[in-house]
Order: sequence, then C-alpha cells, then structure tokens
Amino acid sequence: MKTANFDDRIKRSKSLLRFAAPQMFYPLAGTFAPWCLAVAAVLTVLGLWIGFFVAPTDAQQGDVYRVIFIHVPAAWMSMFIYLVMAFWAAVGLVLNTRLSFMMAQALAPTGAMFCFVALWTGALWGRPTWGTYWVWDARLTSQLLLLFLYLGYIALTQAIDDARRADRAGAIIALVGAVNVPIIYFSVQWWNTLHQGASVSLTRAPSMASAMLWGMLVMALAAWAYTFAVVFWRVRSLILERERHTEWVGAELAAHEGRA
Amino acid sequence: MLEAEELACLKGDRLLFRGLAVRLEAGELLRVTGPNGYGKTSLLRILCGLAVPEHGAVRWRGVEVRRDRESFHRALMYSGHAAALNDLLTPLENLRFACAAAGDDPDEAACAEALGRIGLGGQIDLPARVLSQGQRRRVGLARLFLAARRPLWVLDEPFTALDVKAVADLTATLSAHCRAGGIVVLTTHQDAPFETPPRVLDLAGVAC
Amino acid sequence: MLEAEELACLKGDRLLFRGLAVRLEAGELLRVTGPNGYGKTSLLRILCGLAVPEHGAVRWRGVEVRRDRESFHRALMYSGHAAALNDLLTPLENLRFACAAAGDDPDEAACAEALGRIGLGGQIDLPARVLSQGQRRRVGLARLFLAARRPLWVLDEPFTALDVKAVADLTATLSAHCRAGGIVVLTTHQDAPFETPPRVLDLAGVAC
Amino acid sequence: MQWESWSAFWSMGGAAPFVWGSYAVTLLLVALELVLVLRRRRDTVRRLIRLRRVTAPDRDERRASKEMFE
Amino acid sequence: MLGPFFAVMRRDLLLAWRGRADVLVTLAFFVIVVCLFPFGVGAETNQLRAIAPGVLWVAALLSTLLSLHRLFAQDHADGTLEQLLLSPEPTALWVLAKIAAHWIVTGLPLVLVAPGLALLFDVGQGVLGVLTLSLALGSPILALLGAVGAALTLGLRGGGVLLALLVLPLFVPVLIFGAGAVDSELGGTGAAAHLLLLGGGLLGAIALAPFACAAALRIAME
Amino acid sequence: MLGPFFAVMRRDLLLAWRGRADVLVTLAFFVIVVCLFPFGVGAETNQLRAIAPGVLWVAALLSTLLSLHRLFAQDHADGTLEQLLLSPEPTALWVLAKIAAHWIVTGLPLVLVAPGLALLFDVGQGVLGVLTLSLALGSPILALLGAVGAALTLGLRGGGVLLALLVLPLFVPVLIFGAGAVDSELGGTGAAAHLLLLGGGLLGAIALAPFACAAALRIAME
Ligand code: HEM
Ligand SMILES: Nc1ncnc2c1ncn2[C@@H]1O[C@H](COP(=O)(O)OP(=O)(O)OP(=O)(O)O)[C@@H](O)[C@H]1O
Ligand SMILES: Nc1ncnc2c1ncn2[C@@H]1O[C@H](COP(=O)(O)OP(=O)(O)OP(=O)(O)O)[C@@H](O)[C@H]1O
Ligand SMILES: [Mg+2]
Ligand SMILES: [Mg+2]
Repeated sequence: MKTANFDDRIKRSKSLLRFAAPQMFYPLAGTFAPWCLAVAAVLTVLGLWIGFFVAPTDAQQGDVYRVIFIHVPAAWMSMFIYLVMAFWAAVGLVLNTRLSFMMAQALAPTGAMFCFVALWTGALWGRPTWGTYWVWDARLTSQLLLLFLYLGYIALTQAIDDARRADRAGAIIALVGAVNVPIIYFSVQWWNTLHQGASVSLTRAPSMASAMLWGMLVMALAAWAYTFAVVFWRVRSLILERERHTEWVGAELAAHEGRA
Repeated sequence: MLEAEELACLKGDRLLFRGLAVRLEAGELLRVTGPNGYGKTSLLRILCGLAVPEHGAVRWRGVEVRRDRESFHRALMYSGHAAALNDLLTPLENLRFACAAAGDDPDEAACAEALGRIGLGGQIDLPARVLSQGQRRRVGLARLFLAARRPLWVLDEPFTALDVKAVADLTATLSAHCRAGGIVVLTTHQDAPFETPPRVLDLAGVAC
Repeated sequence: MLEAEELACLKGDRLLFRGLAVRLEAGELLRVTGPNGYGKTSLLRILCGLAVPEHGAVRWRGVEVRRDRESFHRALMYSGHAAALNDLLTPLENLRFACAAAGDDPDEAACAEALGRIGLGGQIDLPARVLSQGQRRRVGLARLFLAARRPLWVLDEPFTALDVKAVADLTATLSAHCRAGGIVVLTTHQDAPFETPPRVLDLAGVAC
Repeated sequence: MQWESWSAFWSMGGAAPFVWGSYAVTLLLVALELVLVLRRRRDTVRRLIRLRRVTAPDRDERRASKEMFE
Repeated sequence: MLGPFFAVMRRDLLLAWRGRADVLVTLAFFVIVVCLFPFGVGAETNQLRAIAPGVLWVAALLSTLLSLHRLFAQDHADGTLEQLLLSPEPTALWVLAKIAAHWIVTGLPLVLVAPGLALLFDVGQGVLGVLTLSLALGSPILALLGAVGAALTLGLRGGGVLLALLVLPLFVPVLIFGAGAVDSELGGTGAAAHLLLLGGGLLGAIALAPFACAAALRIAME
Repeated sequence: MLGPFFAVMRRDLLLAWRGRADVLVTLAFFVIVVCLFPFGVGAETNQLRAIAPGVLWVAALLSTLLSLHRLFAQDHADGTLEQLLLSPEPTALWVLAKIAAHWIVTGLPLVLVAPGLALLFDVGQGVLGVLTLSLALGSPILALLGAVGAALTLGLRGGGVLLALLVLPLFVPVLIFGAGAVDSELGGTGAAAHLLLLGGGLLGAIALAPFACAAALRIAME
C-alpha cells in the first residue's frame, strides 16, 4: 500500500529531481544506453573515416600522428571523468543520495580505461617522434598520477564490501584526490621546468589541418556517447544490487524470469 | 530515558530484526537474549550510536542521539566483545587511559582501587599481554566502578571468561547501579544470579 | 593413555603450579577448574605440547610426547581461546582447511554436514568476518564432528559465547565421545549440563 | 583519398606498429569493457533471481520490510 | 575539552617509549633504504651526490608510509578505537593528537638524522640546513595525509599496501617541493619559494586532514 | 604426507584470489616506488637510465619486504598457526607451501611487469631479458630469507620494521648480484656469472630456509 503511494508520488512529481530516485533512473538508463552506444558507433566510423581518409599526411610527422584521433579524446575524457566523479561524490556526501555514489562508482572504471588508453597511445606515439616511449614530462606525469588516483579509488571501493561504507570511503578519497589534482598538476609543471629545459614537449603543429581537428572532435563526441552508454549499463547493475530488497526490483526480476 | 523506535537492522542480505521498539526508564535493567547470530551485538551497537540503523531512531532523554552525540556519549559507558586493552600497557595505565579518553579523569589512586576491587591487585604492574583471558576482561570491567556517574551502561556479554565469584560480584554491581537510578542493557547466554529477575527482550521474538 | 607427572609452570616470576600430576584413561572427561588466572590455559597448552613445562613431562600411551610429536598430534584435537578462522574464507572453506591441515581430509559434503549439525546451515557461504561471536565459535567446534577418530580432545573454554541450546548439544557430543572411548579435557567457568558429573581437577588446590 | 593502395594504408608510412598498436589496444579495451559490463549485468540479474528463489518463503516479510522503509 | 587530546598524546608517547624498538626501527629502515642505494646504482661519487636529496626524500617518504598502517591498526584490533569514538569530545581533536604523537615518534627522528646521512653522499654542507628544514615541514604533511589513508583502509584486507596506493599520488607534490627545495638551493635560485609552499601545505593539511580522518574513522567503524 | 602442503598452498592462493586487491596493490606499490624516483632525482633521461636497474631492484626488494609481514601475521592472530603447528606432518613442508604461495602472489607479478617499467627509464631493450631473469631468480630468495625474518619477529611489537632491520642485511647480497647482473650485461662482461650465483643462492635458500623458518615458528609460539 504505502509502497504504491510512494511510487505514485514519485511518478507524479514534476521536478527533475525525481530522477534521482534509483527506481526512476533505472528504466531511463536502460532506454538511453543502447541509443548512446549506437551514436558512439556511428560517430566512431565517421571520425575514423575523416581521420584516415580525409585528413592529409602530416608534413613533419608523417602518418604516425593519426594516433591523435584516439589519444586526445582519451586524454580529455580521462580528466573530465575524474571531475564528474568527484562531483557526484560530493553531491552524495552532502545530499546523501544513493544514486550519486553509484554514479561515481560507475564512472571510475571507464575513466581509468581512458586514462590508460591515453598513456598507451601517447607512449606508442612517442617512440617514433621522440625516440623513446616515455619521458618524465609534466603532462605525461600528471596523467600517470591520475591513473593511480583512479586505481586507488577503484581498489578502495572494491576492498570494502559493505556498500554504505564503500560509498562514503570512496567519496572521501575521490574528493581528497580532486583537491590534489590541481596541486599535482602545477607541482609537476614546476618540477619539470625546474629540472629540465624544454628539450621535448608536446609541441603541436602550428596550424592543425581542419580535417584533423574535425576528426578529433568527432572522435571526442564518440567517446562521450560511449561513456554514457557504458556508465548507464554499469549503474543499472549497481542499482539492482543495492536495491535488491525493494519491491520494484522484485518486479523487475520477476519480469526477467518471465522473459527467460 | 532511552527510547528506540521502529529499529531495523540489515546485514548484507539478511534483515535481522525490524519494528523493534524499546523504552527504558531510570533504574531498569534490560537483558537482551536470543540465540547466536540473532542480532544482540548489532542491536547494542545501534543503541550506542556506533552503528546506524537501517531504519528507526534512538532517543536519549527525548533527543535523537545523532542530533546530540556528545551529551549522549557523556552519559554512556559501553563495553563490547573486545576488551580495549593495549598489550604493552599495564592494567593501571590501560584503565586510566580508558577513563581519560571517555572524558573522565580519575586519579591514579582511584584507578588502582577499582582494579583491586575487581581482583587484579596482584597484576597491576604486568603488561596486559600476559594476563589470562578472565583477567583481561576484568580490566575492562573495572571502569564500571569509575563510571558510576554515567547513567547508561551497555554491556555486551560481560560475563564471558569470568569465574563464578567474579560473575556474582559483577551482578551485584549492576544491581546496585540500577538501584541508584542507572540503566543497564546487557546480553549474556549465561544465567547470572540477579536478585530480581531482569526485564528480558528476546530477539528470537522479533527476528525476521 | 594421557599422563602428566610433576608438572610445574612458571610464568615470569610467578610459579602457577607445581607437582601437578594427572592420569587419564580412555572414556574419561576431565574438567579443569579454578579462578581466573590460576593457569588453566597454561596447563592445557602444556598438555598439547604447545608450551614446554618448567619441569615434568607429558606422556601419551606411555611415550613422552616430545619424543614422538607426530603420532601424539595425530591423536589430538585442540581448540583454544582463538577460533582459528580466516576472516575472508567461508565457514566451509575454513573447516575444510582446518581438517586438511591437521592431516585428515574429509570431503566437502561431510564438512557441510558438520556445519549443518552445529547450526550454521544458513551461514555456509558468508565470509567468516561477518559472523557473530557465537557463530565463529561454532565453526571451530564443527571440527569435533569430523575428529571422532582422534581420541584426545583438549578444549579451552568451548562454551564461551554459545547459546543455551548449543551448550547442551556440545555437552552431549562430548559425552558421546567419552562413551566411545575418547578422552576429553576441558576448562569452563559455566555450568554445563553433563549427564554424569565430570571428573574435576581444581587448580585452586595445587596453586602455589 | 590519400592512399595509393591498401598496402600503403596498412603500412602507415612505416609507422604501422605504432598506429595500429594504438588502435588495436584501444579497440581491445573498449570491447573488453563492453563485455565485462554486459556480463556483470547478466550475472547480477541471475544472482538476484537465484537469491529470490532461495528466500522465496519470506518474500511477504520482505514486502513488509519495504513498506517499513518508506 | 582537551582531556582526550592530552590523554591520547600521553598514551601514544608512552607506548612508543615502552616499545622503544619501534622508534629505532623506523629510523633504521630510513637509514637502510638510503644505504641500499649505493649497492643498487653503483658507487660513483658524482652520480651519488646528484641523486642524494631525491634518495633521502624518497626514503623518508617510504619510511613514513611503512609506519602509517600502525597508526590506527592496533587500536582498531583491540577495541580502543571503538571506545575513543564513544568519547564525548570532538573526534578531530584526538585524531590530531594521535597524528602528532605519531609524527614525533617516527617523523622527527628522520628529520634529525637526515643531515648526517646526506654527508655520506657528500652533499655540500651549505644545503644541509635547507634539507633539514624541508623535511621538517614536509614530513608532518606526509603524516597528516597518510592518516586519512590509514583511516580509510582500516581493517581492510591488504590494508597496508592499499594505503600505499591511495596516498602515494598525494605525496608526490610534497616530494617534488621537498627535493626541489634542495635542488634549487644547489642551483642558486634559493629555496624560499619551495619552503613557503611546503609551509602553506602544512597549514592546510593541519586544518583539513583531522576532519577527513575523523569522518573516515566513523565510516570505518560502522 | 603432502596433504598439508597442498592444503596450505590451495588455501593461500584462494585467499589471494578472494582478496584480489591485495595482489594488485603489492604490484602497485612496486610501480609507484619506481615512478617516484624521477620526482625525487629529476627527469634527466641519462641519469635516470643509469640508475634504473638499481632503482628497480631496490623497489622490488622494498615491495617484497612490505608484503612479508603478512606472511604469518594473519594466521598468528587468528590461531591458525597454532593449529598448523599441531599438524602431525613435518612443519618445514607446509612452511615451504606458504612461502611458495606468497611468492606466486607477490613476487611473480613484479617479475612480469619489471621489463615494462624499465622502458619508462629508457633502458636498452637488450638487457630487459637479463633484468627479468635476475628478478625471477632473486625474488624467490628474498621471499625465502624474508620468511625466516617474518617468523622470528612474529608477534613482537614493532614487528614490521624490526623485520626490515633483520632481513635487509641478508637481502644486500641478492641486491648486489641482481643489479650487478644487469650492469655487467650493459658493460659487456655478460651476466652469466651473476646469474649462476643467484641460481645457486636460490637452491641453497630452498634447502635451508624452510627448516629455519619452522624452528623460528615453534619458538615464536611457545
Ligand atoms: C605517454 C605519453 C603521453 C601522454 C601521457 C600524453 C598525455 C596527453 C594529455 C593528458 C593530453 C591532453 C592535455 C590537454 O589537452 O591539455 C594530450 C594531448 C595531446 N598530445 Fe599527448 N601524451 C603523450 C604523448 C604524446 C606524444 C608522443 C605526442 C606527439 C608527439 C602527443 C601529442 C599530443 C597532442 C598533439 C595533444 C593535443 C593537445 C591539445 O589539443 O591541446 N602526446 N596528451
Ligand atoms: N553480510 C552479511 N550477510 C548475511 N548475514 C550477515 C552479514 N553480516 C552479518 N550477518 C549476520 O548477522 C548476524 C550478526 O549477529 P550479531 O553479531 O548481532 O549476533 P549476536 O546476537 O550478538 O550473536 P552472538 O550471541 O553469537 O554474539 C549474524 O547472524 C551474521 O551471520
Ligand atoms: N610474566 C608474567 N609475570 C607474572 N605473571 C604472569 C606472567 N605471565 C603470565 N602470568 C600470569 O599467569 C597466569 C596465566 O594464567 P592462564 O591464562 O593459564 O589462566 P587461566 O586459568 O586460563 O585463566 P582464565 O580463567 O582467566 O582463562 C595469569 O594469572 C597471569 O597473570
Ligand atoms: Mg554478540
Ligand atoms: Mg584461560
């Protein structure tokens, strides 16, 4: 009885906030995820086509530079996802909404994945252009530390198996990390310029060919769409786990059983 | 004085109890009983504010304890499964620290006397590491003699590992505290020789 | 079968007991009693060969145990104050490991059955970390059902934290073991409902 | 179109291992992540359904508890 | 109000004194790590001199890290932490006391012996002061940040090393400014800017870390 | 006879799998320690290349050290060790099983990632094989020697760091030959002699360490 009332109340309420309730968000995420993935696939094909068949060979670097079409979107995403994650952690701690913590936890693996991709592609790019896979350049280094921050967050939340504790402990470390990200960034910048002249740095071609720019942008959009899709799916599993005692999850599972 | 309403406790997948309500007035002694694993320890930790219930609230003198943690904890003395002893310190040092950490500050003589009363006169200078199981337990319980001003005592299996005489002494101390207007909540599987049979809350009754 | 002669135990500068002699034949159940800190645990550890006595010797079937440690330990099952549970493993995994480490190798079904008999049927898949105090204790005791072939059981406060029904069950198991020709040595401060009152060794009598 | 032939395309001006190494690993990781995410969802649903069957007798109680949490 | 603060401080110092070996071995670890390096990288004096400040700082950081998990672990295992959380006084207060006692016991000795070790690497006498000062300002920051990590990983499987993973990225800026102070003194730029930044970091950490730590402890005990 | 051997091995591997994070974080510690160095000593490629083998070896040694105290501590605390000592089978046998499982979980991953990290320091590809081989031979020695130290310091206050103090001197020869192997390969002398010595050391350690360890455990439990 009461349950039904509560559900009705949520459905009737006009405010956007109602989507903060897991049982409202769950179907929404389920609807959007496949679409996002489809958009991501289309954009990827488009972006790769621009990247490989429209964009010209670079005068200085030759064809190696074509790594840029994943390198840069991945680097952008990895940084942006951390910020979003910290944002959700803060929202969770302040407003005590379960869904925020779940969002933070769903974002982390994808962020770490992009972070690793940026490092990997950068390293492979560095070998032909700089003659080495790695230099301790400020930007590369802060990217590496970002990967560690992601891994720490993931390891911590995985190691705690009480969901409530995992949420809050993870949120604290995400926030402490977020406070540190700018500090790390600037300190590394300073460290590097102190120790080493500008022998190597990420000097980009002065005028990026516009096809190149477009390719990069399209690929970045594809990465966005992909992130949405994966995070929606992941958060759906999390919601089911966390809300398994509620009636709506029971109904949801019953429906699954019926389908199976 | 101490009220709990509609308490529910969820552990992992298992709902231990729900809709649990209890109300204690000055002078009452409540014994929480129930088979192993029915949630006695969990309930006591919730009452103390060490754990947050899945649902429901605990009130002390009418104020929700989460609202005014500090004054609630000023009125509380809790003894859990673990003895809270540091193995390198002597019983005397351990006891003094326990009191100071809780915000009391008894002098050394009072602590030594409490230890003597609980039967550790001979072990006052040994490192806690070498004490026997029952002696370790006693160090923790010595705090009871120094916490008489704290009205609410919450004790999780205080009789474990104590010998027969110590059990009788402890029972007498608890009864005296209640007569003086205190409240005692305890769990135990042993039959303790209380003069008047205590009020019983059987978790087997409210278990899910 | 098990004989101890002239045992003396010195801890720090305290002589706990000396000249202690005890002799147990098949089918006997010995309850070691004494107030806290009189050396019950110390005695049991000496009998098991975990500690070396200051003086005296322990013999098993006439052979000094230090001479033939392996065959003595093949006949022994000991359960101490600590439950010997790993917090990450489930009760089933813990039990199987305990048996395998002791040199037995019961199959999974036998272990699961033993856990069911001791009342942990519902907790068989939980990590031991989340078990209640009494449930932890039970996992250790489940080994008793699988160690029937070992004649000598040495149990240090086996009733601690167990609820009333579990205490009764355990008592029955111990009696059955003795009837089948086993030997049980145990300590406890609680009154356990043995059918026939066990033989008692009171350390308060031999204490120095 | 910039490539004279498919083989020119595949050799990427001599930088084939680097370019294709990047794309291959990225593709692999993305595919892996998708598989893991979808498998996790499937496993969760299965596990919860199994759990529901096991605790079916007290489902009524669970409903009651849900009401209580509201 | 300050009762628990001093009680915790006194007890932790007493414990350190009682377990004297502990204090000595954190120090010993520092010394040994520093002394291992010549075995690993070879004994060329110029190279050793060049890497000395870095090695000393990294060693200090590792020793701090190694001693961190002991900050709350013992009290957690024996139930003392539970009792402290039931103390009516503010949690952040006694947490600060614990961290301070910990630093006095493990950080301070490092600061004191570091100049001696630097001499082994033939570091110029002029920069010894800067080295010591940078460690004196930096090591409390490490202890404060590390305490948050220690509280978060309390009682978890693999706690010790999980802790390392969590806090090392946070330690990097301290390391950079600490080792950087010595280098810029050597390079002639002067270490003032670095030291000021370290000082600012220390104040910030003192203001924030105890609260984060207190929150983490409450979460851990739930 | 081999019952307890396999039981212990299986359980310890299962535990590692259960606490998966643990395995990853020992590794993470290794990676992070290696990555910290450039922050301390500066990012100059030539200098970094010169110290790389030493840094990798020192980091491997420290990670091993850090994970050592977990070898027996948990089993000691929860009473499992007591039960194992009451096992009728020879103690050295299951001790060896514990050490082997520990190495598989903590040592092997280091061996596998070391070449990757060496690339970060721009170490020549030619010596990667020697580096890996030296670690593969050396890290089990570290585990075996460390186990003796872990058993000796069991249950002592300040165990973790006391352990460090005890075993680091024993580790030094391993470090010298291990890092030396890479250096002599770089220097053109060839690493065969060093690697042979490491192999011999490994055999010796396998033959002796389990017995020493077993004796130490019996003493610790008295
Ligand atoms: C492991 C090595 C590398 C890492 C971790 C790395 C990391 C990054 C990051 C974090 C960004 C985004 C930063 C920003 O937008 O401000 C970025 C952008 C970029 N990187 Fe890399 N990089 C690496 C190697 C390389 C190499 C070898 C090159 C080419 C020589 C390169 C060329 C670029 C370019 C052109 C951009 C775009 C810059 C912009 O749009 O502002 N990177 N990289
Ligand atoms: N994650 C979990 N999943 C399922 N059950 C759990 C979980 N965590 C705890 N439990 C169960 O919750 C109960 C906790 O009980 P608690 O410790 O409060 O019992 P108790 O009444 O104090 O028992 P005892 O008399 O043995 O001390 C146990 O039955 C335990 O098995
Ligand atoms: N170093 C020491 N100096 C003096 N006394 C010591 C020392 N080590 C141990 N003791 C004493 O030896 C006794 C050990 O007793 P043991 O643990 O065997 O007692 P117990 O009979 O099992 O007691 P309980 O019923 O409490 O379990 C304790 O009284 C302890 O105080
Ligand atoms: Mg309990
Ligand atoms: Mg005892």
